[in-house]
Amino acid sequence: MKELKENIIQRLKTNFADAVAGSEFSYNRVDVHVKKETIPSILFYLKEEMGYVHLSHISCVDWLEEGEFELVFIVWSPVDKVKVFVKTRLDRENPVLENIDMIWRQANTYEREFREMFGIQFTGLVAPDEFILEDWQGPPPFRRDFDTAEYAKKTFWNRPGREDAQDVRETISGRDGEEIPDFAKKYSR
Amino acid sequence: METYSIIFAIFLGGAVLTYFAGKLNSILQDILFLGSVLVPTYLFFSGVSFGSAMPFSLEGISLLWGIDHYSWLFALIVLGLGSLAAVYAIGYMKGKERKGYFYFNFILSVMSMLGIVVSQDLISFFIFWEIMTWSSYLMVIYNGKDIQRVGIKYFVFSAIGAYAMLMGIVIVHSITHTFFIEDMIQAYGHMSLQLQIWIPILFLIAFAVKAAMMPLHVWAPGAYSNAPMAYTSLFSGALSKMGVYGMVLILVTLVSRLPQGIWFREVLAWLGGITAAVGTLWAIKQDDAKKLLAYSSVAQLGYIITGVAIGTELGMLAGLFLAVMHALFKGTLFMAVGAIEKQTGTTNFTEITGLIRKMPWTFLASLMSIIALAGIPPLGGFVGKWMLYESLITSDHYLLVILIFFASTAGFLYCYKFLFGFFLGQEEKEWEHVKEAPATMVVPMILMSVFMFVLGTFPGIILKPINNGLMDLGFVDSYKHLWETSVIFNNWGDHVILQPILYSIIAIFLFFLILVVWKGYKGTRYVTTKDISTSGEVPKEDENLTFSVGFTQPFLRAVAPVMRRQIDKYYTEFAKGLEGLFEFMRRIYTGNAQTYALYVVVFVVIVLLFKDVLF
Amino acid sequence: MEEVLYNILGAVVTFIVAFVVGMTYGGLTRKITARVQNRKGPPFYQNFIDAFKLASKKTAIHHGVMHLMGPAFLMVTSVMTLLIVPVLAGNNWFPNLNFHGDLIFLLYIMTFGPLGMALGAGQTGNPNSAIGVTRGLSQMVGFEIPWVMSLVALMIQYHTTSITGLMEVQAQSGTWLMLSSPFAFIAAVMAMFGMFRYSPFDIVGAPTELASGPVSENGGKFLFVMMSAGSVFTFAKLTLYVDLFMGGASNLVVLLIKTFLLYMIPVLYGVTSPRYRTEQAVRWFWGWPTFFGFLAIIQAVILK
Amino acid sequence: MVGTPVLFVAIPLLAAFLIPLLGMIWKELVRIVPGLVLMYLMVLSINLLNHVLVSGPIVEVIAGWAPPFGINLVFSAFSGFLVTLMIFLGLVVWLYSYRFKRNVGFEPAKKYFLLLMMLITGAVGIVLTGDIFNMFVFIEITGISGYGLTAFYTGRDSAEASFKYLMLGSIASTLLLLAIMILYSQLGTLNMAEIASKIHTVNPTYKVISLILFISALGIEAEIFPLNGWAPDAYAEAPGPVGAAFAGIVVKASVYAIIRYIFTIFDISGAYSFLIIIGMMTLIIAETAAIRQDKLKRMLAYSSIGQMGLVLVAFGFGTEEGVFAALFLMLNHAIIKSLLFLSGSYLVYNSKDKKIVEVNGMHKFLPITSFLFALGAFAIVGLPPFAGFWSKLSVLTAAADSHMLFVLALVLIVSVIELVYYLRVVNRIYFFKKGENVDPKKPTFNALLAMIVLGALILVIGFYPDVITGVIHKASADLMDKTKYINDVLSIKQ
Amino acid sequence: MVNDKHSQKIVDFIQNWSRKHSIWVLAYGTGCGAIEIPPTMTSRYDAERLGVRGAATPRQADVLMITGYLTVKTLKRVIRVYEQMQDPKYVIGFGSCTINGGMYYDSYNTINVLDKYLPVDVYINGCMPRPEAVLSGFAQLQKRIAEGRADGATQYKENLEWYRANQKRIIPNWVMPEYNW
Repeated sequence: MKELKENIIQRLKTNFADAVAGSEFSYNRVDVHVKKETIPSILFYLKEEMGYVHLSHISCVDWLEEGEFELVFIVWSPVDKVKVFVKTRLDRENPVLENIDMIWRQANTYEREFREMFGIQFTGLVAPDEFILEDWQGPPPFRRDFDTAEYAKKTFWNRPGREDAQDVRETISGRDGEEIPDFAKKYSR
Repeated sequence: METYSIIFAIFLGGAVLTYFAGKLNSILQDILFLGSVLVPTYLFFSGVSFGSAMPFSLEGISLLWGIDHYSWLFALIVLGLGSLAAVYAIGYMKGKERKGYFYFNFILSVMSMLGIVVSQDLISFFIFWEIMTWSSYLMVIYNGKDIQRVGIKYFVFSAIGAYAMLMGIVIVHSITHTFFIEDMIQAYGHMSLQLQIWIPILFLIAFAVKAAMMPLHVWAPGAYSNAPMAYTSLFSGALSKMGVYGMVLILVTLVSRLPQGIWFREVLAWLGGITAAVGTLWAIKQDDAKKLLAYSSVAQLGYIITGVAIGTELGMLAGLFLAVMHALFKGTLFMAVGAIEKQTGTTNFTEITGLIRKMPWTFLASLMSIIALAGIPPLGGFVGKWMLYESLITSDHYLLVILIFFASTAGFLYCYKFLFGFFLGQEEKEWEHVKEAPATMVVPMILMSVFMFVLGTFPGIILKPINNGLMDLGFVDSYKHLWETSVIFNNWGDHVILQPILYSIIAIFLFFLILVVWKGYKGTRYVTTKDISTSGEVPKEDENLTFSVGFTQPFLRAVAPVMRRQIDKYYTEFAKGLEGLFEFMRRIYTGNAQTYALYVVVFVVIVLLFKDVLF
Repeated sequence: MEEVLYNILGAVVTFIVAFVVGMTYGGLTRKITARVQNRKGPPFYQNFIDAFKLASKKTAIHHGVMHLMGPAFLMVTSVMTLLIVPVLAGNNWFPNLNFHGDLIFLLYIMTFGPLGMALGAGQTGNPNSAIGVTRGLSQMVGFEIPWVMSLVALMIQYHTTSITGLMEVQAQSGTWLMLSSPFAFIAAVMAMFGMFRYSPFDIVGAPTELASGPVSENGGKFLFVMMSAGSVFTFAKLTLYVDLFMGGASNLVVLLIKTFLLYMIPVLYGVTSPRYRTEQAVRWFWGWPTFFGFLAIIQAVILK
Repeated sequence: MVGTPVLFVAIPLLAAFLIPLLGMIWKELVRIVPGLVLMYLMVLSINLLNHVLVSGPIVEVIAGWAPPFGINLVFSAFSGFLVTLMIFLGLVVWLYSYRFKRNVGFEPAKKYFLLLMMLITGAVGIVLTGDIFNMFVFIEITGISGYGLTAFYTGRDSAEASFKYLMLGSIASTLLLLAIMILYSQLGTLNMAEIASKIHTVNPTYKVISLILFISALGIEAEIFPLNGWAPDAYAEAPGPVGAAFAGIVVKASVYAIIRYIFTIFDISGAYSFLIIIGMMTLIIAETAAIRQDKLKRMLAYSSIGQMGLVLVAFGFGTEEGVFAALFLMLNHAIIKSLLFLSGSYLVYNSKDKKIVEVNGMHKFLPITSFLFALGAFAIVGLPPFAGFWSKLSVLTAAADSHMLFVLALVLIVSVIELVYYLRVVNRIYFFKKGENVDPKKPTFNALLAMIVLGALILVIGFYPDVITGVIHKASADLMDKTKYINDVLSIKQ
Repeated sequence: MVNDKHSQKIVDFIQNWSRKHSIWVLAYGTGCGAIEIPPTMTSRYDAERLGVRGAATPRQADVLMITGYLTVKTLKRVIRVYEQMQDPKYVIGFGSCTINGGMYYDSYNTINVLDKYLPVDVYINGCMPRPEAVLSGFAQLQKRIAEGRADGATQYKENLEWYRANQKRIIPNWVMPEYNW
């Protein structure tokens, strides 16, 4: 297994100059860091040449402090039984990546979600504008600098005086130790 | 008898003149066309009297034209429907190409059908039969669509039928040495048993083809749906009735005198029943209104054949009454489809929806004819169906009545599909521009709907002529007059009095209409069909929610084993086999001179060798 | 003239009785269903409350003429069926229309309403309605076969096609047709499952599947009329069965007992069964019920 | 008396030889003279036919030798009817090809008209002659002009077709000569009437062999299966009017010869059923072959063969009704098939392969031609109210009256096949889109006139067949009366 | 007769009584609360004995039950369904989420207070409310109907502009058809 992983990293490194191996996490996982320009070609290479035909997942991490998004493409080979994590970093201010849904059709869905939730633009992505949020006008909600409580307060404003619902809490807490009424006993076993 | 000559001269001259008038003026052409259908109609009903005949001779063959009560009935169907369809055709053909061609063939068809009806001899009968065939064939290929398959199939089946009839005719002639139908009937009793069996079979093949009976019906769907609708109403309404006309003629005059005739009747009745069932099932499957109605025509003709084939008086009355009704409602339905085709440009259920508010009169006519077709009281279709069932039950056809009933009940599916597909369902933006058809198209439909209504309550109006006609044919049955003007009996003495039914239906209907609908109508207002409960989703303007694809799929799944067997396929296989054989035959001519020389030598040698056998 | 008025008055009384009985039966059905499911269930008059509520509900919209007329079609059929079926033999208050109740006529008039209703449902433009209608029509093709077979068996055995004729036969011989023609009765009862559309044959309404099918766009007064028509129709059909197979009834109590017993067959079968798919339902009717229909016809031919 | 039968042979023969000479004087004469000749002959034949119908046959003796020693020509109702028909068709063909020269140049036109006149001479001679060796000569004349006409378009295919025709024609000559030899050796005479009166004295074996040889020889010209290998090629490669002439003139003459041998000369009763057998074979195989053709003229050729089979069947019934039907059929076939060949050749005029697919959508460019072709197609399959129906009806009636129900059924089945392939073509003409590289050619005025005349005849006979049936009835009665023929010829004295 | 106050009162009473005992609930589950409806309806708690039963379409239903949280997206559909229902009609807010957002109080896409968008006749609190609570909610609704106080629909009509303004505030693209009942 170790040789196999070494072999994978070696192959990727020889073919893609900017590929850097990441730290080792588990026995069937290989991490590779690349530049964002390399993403389409390395994914294509993985799929067509090395048999990593299955795109398991794409995830996005918001490194707010570093000012970057990290996109993780997880691909899997049924032959090698190894997961390859291809990671890349995008500039948070202007997150643009090339569309890869011609390699895996299902990437389209992920890309739409990232576009909507993180505001990452994929060049050449053909899809309807809306994904989950209808008529959304605020900032992309999954960015860490988006204050959802504030947004909710602003948009779905509460009744004046009932913001914390203190009276309800008190009433509920006062009920502790209350006897169960008769009609309820029959059912509350 | 000048009248016949004048009538046919007007028809022929009118046809030719109408054809050429198109080069001069379109309106003149329309007027000529109407004139050459309506004037003979008027002349016929005013000038022709029963019992008088016009004898003449051609190529040494004596011919005879005349009319009796029986043929008068069919003349009524032909000319009545012909006139209405002609009026309709004016509107339908407006702005279409090949108008002259259409009018020419239309007039010739009406002429030939009238000719068939008035022919009292087999030769003119056959001539008019063939004119009818080719004029209708020319109509079938009018659209130029699918003609090598549909058109030729129609003509080949017609020709097989016609040639079978011709064979029968010449065989009869070789015995009687005249062509009069009267003489054929006279001589039939003295023929050998073999001929007594074969002659009706030969004639019935021809009539069964025209009446689209199983298994000779495969031409019908394509032909009916390919012809222009203004003609198809006549095609399905009147032209197919010519098969029924001949069938009744043969059954009553020839087969009834044959001891073995009972087998003819049983076989025919069962074939009719199977035709009805199969036609219905295939009609249910269709997504195109023309095809649906075409298969429905096949099915309806199945009922008619069953009715006339069982041969009791009630059965005959039922069959012929249904024939009249079929002419009315199927004529109307095809006209309605034509109107829709003209207004929208398509006849596919999956494309059109929600025309009811745009074409209300067409809807009304379609609704009436569908009710009549389904056999639901109080319209005329019910009377025919009732008599058919009663005749089947009282004449001990227990399983056949189940089959017919199955066909009839399953028929509701396509009846509903027709109405729903065109008129109901979501109203779409695509069809917002659609207007009601012009008056010349609507008025005939509405008129025929009125007739259907009248016949539903007073069937005696048409049952009396039918009865007279049967008497004229020499039909003998022990039960006399199983009908009155608005009462229908069976021969067990059960009866339905139609008038109070109609009145009570109307009364109750009006009561509830006023109570519920009118009151509701005042309090309610119309909302579009986009405003329906769709789990809260708002349908977009261009979104069509109408359920029209795979409309009857569940039912079809239930009957799938039956539908898998298509007669058409067997015919196609047979035709393919034949073509292969012909190809083999063609290869006899190798194109090689040596081979030909060899053929000559072989021929001479063989003939010389076998000269004692041959000479 | 007097006679006509008398008849009309009788017809109104018949209608009211049918309405009340039909509604009560409906309520009882719900109660019974609830008891079978180990519930307390609504009171037996629940259907009246529902009907009254529906009648008092505002009905503000319609989708066109056919939509408005649909309930009227249904009502006409119910009333016509009721009027043609002899409710109580020889009782002046429950007249049948001035002619013999002919069976074939009845079969056809019974389809008049559902088809009219289907047109109303069609015009609403709701896809569920159309699906429900096609299912209903398919199912009708299914159950009409055994039903007609059993009727044909009766007709050919007793040489009459009218209901009164068959009732006379029973009165003269003293035995019910369900005893003398058991196969016909079995086939007819099995067909009844489809006719009353209780589970497993409730594919038309199919609440969770089709959003109540054809009636999905009808609320308030429309639904009220349909509900009453349905109740009347139920009673009319039950009476028809009683007339055909159980010798009719000479007074109302006997009629109620007989109809109730008959009605319980599909109801009790229904509460213990899940729902069929359409083609399964259709094929079910073409299985055993049709077989019994054949037996009935064979018996009729032998005993004719 | 306005003329004698000998003119029918002499004048066209003379004209044929004069045509090259006249062409030297004035080129136009080449195509005017045949027309004038044919018109004259037409008038003459109608006159003679009228005369003959009233007062019995004319027997013309040539060179002063009375029968049975000299050659004689017999213009009876039967032969007169056929001669009139042939001359009429010749006239139509001439009219149709009047403008031929303009398209093909002078030299070929000269040859064409020369050969056409020879063809007519030969055919008319076959019908008129009363001498079997003389008939052989005329058959050779017909055959040679036929070979020439087949090779008229001097291409590879034409030459091949012509060669096939020539080859089979030579076999025919050989066989015919053999047959004549046998008869002459037995009876010592060549006169038909003489042979007919003495035939019962001949040894049956010689008689039968002689008849078989006659039928085989003439069957090659009359397109009987399996002797008709030349026919499809010849029809397809020859010019359209020549096809019409073959179908209307040559074949008719050959059939006449066969019929004359069987009905008048020989007294073998089995020959009738033999006629039916070969007729049915020809009919069935030709029609089934026709349905699979992809070239228009070839299809028409097979159809023509089939029709001749039907004619033989009708003769084979041996009754007067049958003969009437056969003659009526010959008449209709001559008219209709000529019309089909004439109009059909314009439908595929400029196409390379003359395929059926190339008639697609022609009705827009050639409306009248297309209409006439459709009319002809409808008529030849026997749809009423066109001419073909009446003849088909007579054939069927004759069959039924002879109790040959099997033949009746087969004829009808074959009719359906015939219907199919004609309808396919008509559908193509009217309802298909025109092919891209097809360049329709408008028919010339006289060609159109010729076709319209034929079309009008179809309609006239269709609507009122009585115009012609009287003559045919007399002609058929004439053929049936064998003793009268013998008496008429042998009673002639110098 | 209609104008007669007393008879009107009687009619009202009967109508209210029938409405009270025949509550048809639209089967429209918006959130996780929908899972509490089946036990309420079936054998254990049997709401049908109170006359409560499910209705398949808004046209037939009397009561719209908002079962739990309501996202912005669902709100649009709910409003449409509510407007398709025929008078008289009632809304039951079900669970804490409809009252103040419940555990989704700070979610960016669920509304917090239902009665700003639809007139709520009865709230049932709890997260989730158990079937007993649901039944008591129905009982409360019945009481209000009998007293004639369940007039949410009337309020909605009268204050339509306010409700619309609130609705449009979170549904900017207002493409729904006009109000129809």
